[in-house]
Amino acid sequence: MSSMTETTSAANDERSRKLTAGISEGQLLEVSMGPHHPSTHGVFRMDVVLDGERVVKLKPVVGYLHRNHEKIGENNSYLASMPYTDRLDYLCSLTNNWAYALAVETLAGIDVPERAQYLRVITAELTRLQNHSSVIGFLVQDMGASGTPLMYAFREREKILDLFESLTGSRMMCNYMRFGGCRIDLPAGWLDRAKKVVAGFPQFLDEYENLLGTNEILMARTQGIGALSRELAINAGVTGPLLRASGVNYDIRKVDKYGIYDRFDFKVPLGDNGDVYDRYMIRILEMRESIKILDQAMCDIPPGPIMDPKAKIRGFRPKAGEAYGRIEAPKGELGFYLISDGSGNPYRYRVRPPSFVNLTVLEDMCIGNYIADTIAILGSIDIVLGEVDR
Amino acid sequence: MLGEGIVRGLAETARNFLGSFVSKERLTTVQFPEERLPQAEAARDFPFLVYDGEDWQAGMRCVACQICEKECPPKCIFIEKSKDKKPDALGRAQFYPARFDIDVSVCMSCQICVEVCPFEAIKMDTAFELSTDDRFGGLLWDRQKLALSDAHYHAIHPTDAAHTDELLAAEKAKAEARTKAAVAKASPAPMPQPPAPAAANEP
Amino acid sequence: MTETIDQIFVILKHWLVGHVPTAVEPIVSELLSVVPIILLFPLLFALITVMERKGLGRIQNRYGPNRVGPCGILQPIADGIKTLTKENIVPHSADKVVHLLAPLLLVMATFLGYAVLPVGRNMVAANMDAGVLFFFAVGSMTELSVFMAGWSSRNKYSLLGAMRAIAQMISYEVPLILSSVTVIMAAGTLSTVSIVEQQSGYTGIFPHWFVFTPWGFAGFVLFMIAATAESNRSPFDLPEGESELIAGYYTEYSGFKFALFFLAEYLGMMSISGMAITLFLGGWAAPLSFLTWIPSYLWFFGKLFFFIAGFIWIRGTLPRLRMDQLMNFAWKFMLPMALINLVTAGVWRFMPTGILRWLVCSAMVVAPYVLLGRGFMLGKRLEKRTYRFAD
Amino acid sequence: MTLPFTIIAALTIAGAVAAMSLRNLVHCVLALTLAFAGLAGMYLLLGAQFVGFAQILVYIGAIAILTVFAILLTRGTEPDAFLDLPSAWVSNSVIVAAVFGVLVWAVHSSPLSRRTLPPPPQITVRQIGFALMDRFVLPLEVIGLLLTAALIGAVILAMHEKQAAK
Amino acid sequence: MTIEQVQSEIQSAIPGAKVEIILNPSPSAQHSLLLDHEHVLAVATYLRDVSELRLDYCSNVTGIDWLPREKSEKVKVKNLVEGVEQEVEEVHKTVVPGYLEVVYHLFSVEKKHGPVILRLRTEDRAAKVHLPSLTPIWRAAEFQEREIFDLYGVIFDGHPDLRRILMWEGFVDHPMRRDYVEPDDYEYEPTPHDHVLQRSREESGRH
Repeated sequence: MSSMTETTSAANDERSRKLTAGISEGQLLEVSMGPHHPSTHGVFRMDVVLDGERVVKLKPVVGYLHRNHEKIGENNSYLASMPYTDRLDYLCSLTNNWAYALAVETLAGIDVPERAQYLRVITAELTRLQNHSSVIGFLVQDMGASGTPLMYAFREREKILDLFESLTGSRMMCNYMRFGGCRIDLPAGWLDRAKKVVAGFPQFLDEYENLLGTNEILMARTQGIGALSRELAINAGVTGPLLRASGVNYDIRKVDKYGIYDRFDFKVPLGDNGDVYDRYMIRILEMRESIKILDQAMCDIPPGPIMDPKAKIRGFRPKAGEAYGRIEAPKGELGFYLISDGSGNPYRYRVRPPSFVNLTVLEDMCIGNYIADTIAILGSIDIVLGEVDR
Repeated sequence: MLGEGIVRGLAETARNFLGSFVSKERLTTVQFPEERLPQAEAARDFPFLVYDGEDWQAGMRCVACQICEKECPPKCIFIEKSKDKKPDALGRAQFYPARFDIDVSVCMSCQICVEVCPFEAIKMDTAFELSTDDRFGGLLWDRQKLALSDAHYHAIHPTDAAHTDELLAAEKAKAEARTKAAVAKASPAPMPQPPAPAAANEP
Repeated sequence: MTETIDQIFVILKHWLVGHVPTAVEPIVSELLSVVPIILLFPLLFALITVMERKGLGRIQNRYGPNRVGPCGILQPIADGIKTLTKENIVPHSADKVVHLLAPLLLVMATFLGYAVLPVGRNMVAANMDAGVLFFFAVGSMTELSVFMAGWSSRNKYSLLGAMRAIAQMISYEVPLILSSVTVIMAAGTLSTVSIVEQQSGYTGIFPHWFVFTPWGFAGFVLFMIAATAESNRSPFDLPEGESELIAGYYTEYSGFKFALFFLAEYLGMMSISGMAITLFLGGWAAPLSFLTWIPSYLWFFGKLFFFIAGFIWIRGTLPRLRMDQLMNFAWKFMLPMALINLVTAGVWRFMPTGILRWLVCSAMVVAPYVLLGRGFMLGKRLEKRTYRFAD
Repeated sequence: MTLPFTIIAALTIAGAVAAMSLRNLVHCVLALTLAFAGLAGMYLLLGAQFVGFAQILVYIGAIAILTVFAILLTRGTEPDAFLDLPSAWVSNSVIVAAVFGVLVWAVHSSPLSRRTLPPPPQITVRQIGFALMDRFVLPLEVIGLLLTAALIGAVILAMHEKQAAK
Repeated sequence: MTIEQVQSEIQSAIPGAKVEIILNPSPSAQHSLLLDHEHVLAVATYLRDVSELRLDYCSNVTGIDWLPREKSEKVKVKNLVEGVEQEVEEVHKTVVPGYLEVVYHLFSVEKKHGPVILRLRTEDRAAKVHLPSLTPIWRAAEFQEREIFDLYGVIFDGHPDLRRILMWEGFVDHPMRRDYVEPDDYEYEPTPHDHVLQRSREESGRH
């Protein structure tokens, strides 16, 4: 297994040593980027050692936003953890809801009615749209584009958040899904509005590609930067657009076919280089696929109940046992691992956060690159500190 | 050719620059204090206690069952049960909250209290401009501040409120039927237990 | 009549100078040239900040500042009050004297450059024989103050920012000066006033601006790229690239000193635009012969306005380059192009006028541009990619 | 001695003295820059615009920055302990004073100092240009060649270092 | 492949490896394999590289704290009661010692199946909390094992960089343990706010 030697973190130390060979200690510059740094996407710190502007060592430091989410989950009832999941990755509360609901449904063996499944798909794909659009906005913003791409992304995101608000009552902390279905049905006229928003989305993507798709500066800044090999990506548990940009065909929507994803016709875009540019483009292409799913789902959605009648809201006590439920969240594999001891609170409530695990390879991608690339690479990983630190 | 992408980008920003003067689609800003978007019907901010009729103390639906206190995820509700009982909307004697405080600075607007309430007594308000200069006291709301009329509920969530009314009416009819049956049997009427409607299924 | 309006400020100055005793006459005369510059350009700076914020806002589909005064026009006053009343924080370990001197020196150096800019016919503070040289000489003084700011703050970000700024300014000074040398060659003088006068003639209705020649156009583009880098504007704003270095060399500055840096940045941007106008766009000369009735200073400031708008537009569109790419661009693209352009200007000068001269000189500029540009892209293998799709 | 001359001369000398006596190397460079600026002021005072501006461009814009880079890239800016011994200091000042005295005496006794100066010629940039391209074209080219050689040498040195780093 | 097949495959490939199936009674039916410490690295390498499973992707690493719990058994004992031998039911209380458990959820990217769940248990909760680290096999475990070390106090032998990750260096306890007691002082961090300061002092005086 020769390739596997390169996937260990010892390889990083080896590379650091090589880069710093012949350089005295005093010539290296240690910079602590963060926790209050404009482009660390929250309170995140990178202890960087620089040789000139070249990164020779980088250690991510997290935990500034740690609130022991898992402990809170253990001390609360199953239902009461649902609003807390909104606060994990606060950009995509609906997919968090779904992952948690899926884990509890697996644990307790609850079915979800057809209409609720469609509602979940629609809201989750809308979440993916708004997450990806803001992420590429943030990424280009980090590369110094004065906010213009970000503002365009936010303009579109706002339309989707308005949809969320009129459906769930809140723009970001949606708290929408329940074990065995969804909380409330679509209000009148919602579907038409959503169709209009989705129909306008490709235009935004075209605009985005005009603005930056062939921009020489963007290409120079992103192509060949932070390349992540296939083997390392798999071994390090990297998921989501990062993994697919490295050319690995692994989309949980296709693999697990959770919910009703096997009913939709969509494709999984794959990159070949695994660099920042590929991650950027994969997100754009994924948005186009999400639009396809949304078109189909909003066309096919059947009438019917939105909650499983057997599902209990008060006094929900699943049988003792355990379950791991995972979905393809916009940032990667979001999993919830629950252990029930038969009481009203989970004995163990574990979140498998995609951005936290994806951060593992940050050093691998950054060593040898310039400090400005670090920012671009971090932006392309797409972390949300609410989820990293929990 | 070098510079092509840059020129395309410049053309796009120019289009947006001009577009922001002519198209409302592009310039989506709402200038908040002067312009206000209508609030969505599903909007939720902080809970309030519904009361029927005019007097908030007499008409309060809450029976201090403390389910919401237990289920509240951030534990921001404090309830003290009353010593005595007062008649509720159906005329049955019920406890009432002697104290019902919500720490709004802790509340996370999750609506779980509304979902678990079997008496349709707590609902979500839509008022959001609640700033206060008192950091500790000003955000701890007592039952008087929390009590809002059923009419207010109808005004902010008409569909929801209509549905709630149906549920309550059905319950009332059931209760009346049971009382009648009990009277007909002329046996001592059992203490009517409020049946728990599936609150989660409300549309 | 148009002549009077055109020269009104000159006449006014002479009239005022005529009323003071002879002993103080030279001092008063100089004061009357300097004070308007010191008053006018900071005022323009205030206007430009609000214009920039509103322009960027519109580019980004939002309003921009619109709360202070009608349409937010008084925003700079609010900003000014805010910065002036802010606490002046000096880091504990900073070199206090140098820390204080740096912004002062920077503003002084940028102001000096205005001395040789002819803002209108007969309107120049100092008509020097070596005006262009003077402009670049004082421009190079800013590097030192940037270093002082970055070094004295004793902050790693500041130092990195200062190092970047100096490396960038030195590298881009070379193409900047080389591209303006073409104009000096063509005009045969270093005096800004004579350079403008040489461009103020017309053929038919079209002006004799240097930008309307192949070498002039190429030189103008090169000059503007280098000028953008010199004034640390996007996409060359690495020294203060806030996503990497917080605010670069002025990270540790606050209050009034911070405002001075801000002022210097905009003053530098305006003065270098003014120099570009002087060298390539005929200074205060009207763009078409029948428009000469409009006063010359209005033309100058109108052109300046367009330059500023261009800077804002570019800032609203482009992401930032990386340090090594910036350097590569300066030394591997800008410098060869500037040298080729220099040769082209010489060829233009010695060829007989006619269509052939146009063709030869255009080819001499366009061909290396295409070749160098392609080499630049291929060397980095930059391309638009296609992607696979899996089911 | 006019007032501007006095001010500029005082500044120049102060800068030069500070450049020698300050402890922090970066401060020394900044003081040295002041001396350079004073020198440029002198040139301007003498009506030699071109030389004055060239002095600013080259010495302040380039040499000072180069020195600063050299200091920052090679060593710390704070020196170690001050190692000078008082005896050396005393003997050094005696030598310096003696040299200065001899120079003053030589200048003062020379007939040149008693000659009346002709009015300074008004030299324009154009004349300097013609002179450079005409009479001094060979020295100019030689200097150009020398600088090119130095440039290439520097590039080769840097490339060598880069390869060694790899 | 069922869990039993996986078990037998491991046992045949790695002689001496103890593999115990932990059944999961819930509807999810995600059963797991309990491994012994000595052979876990070999088993993991086998699962990743050699077997039919090709579990190249370790998704989730979870720490669990199982407190010592009382197990009551009703045992029929013969006793002499008032001189007569009688069969009496007695409740025997045995304390099952607590332990820390680490659960690995493995999937296969290549074959697109999973999860196969591995469990490792420490001997107790206090001193013998060492477990072999699986980070050399799956890099994905690096941060998650650090997190478990941080929050549960499991010491992973062979982990390249075992430091606290979410809590700060110098923090003493392991907050995700079930018997963790909050220090209850962080709510009143010192601020210029006099009132808060006062309360903070009172609080710290009490503890």
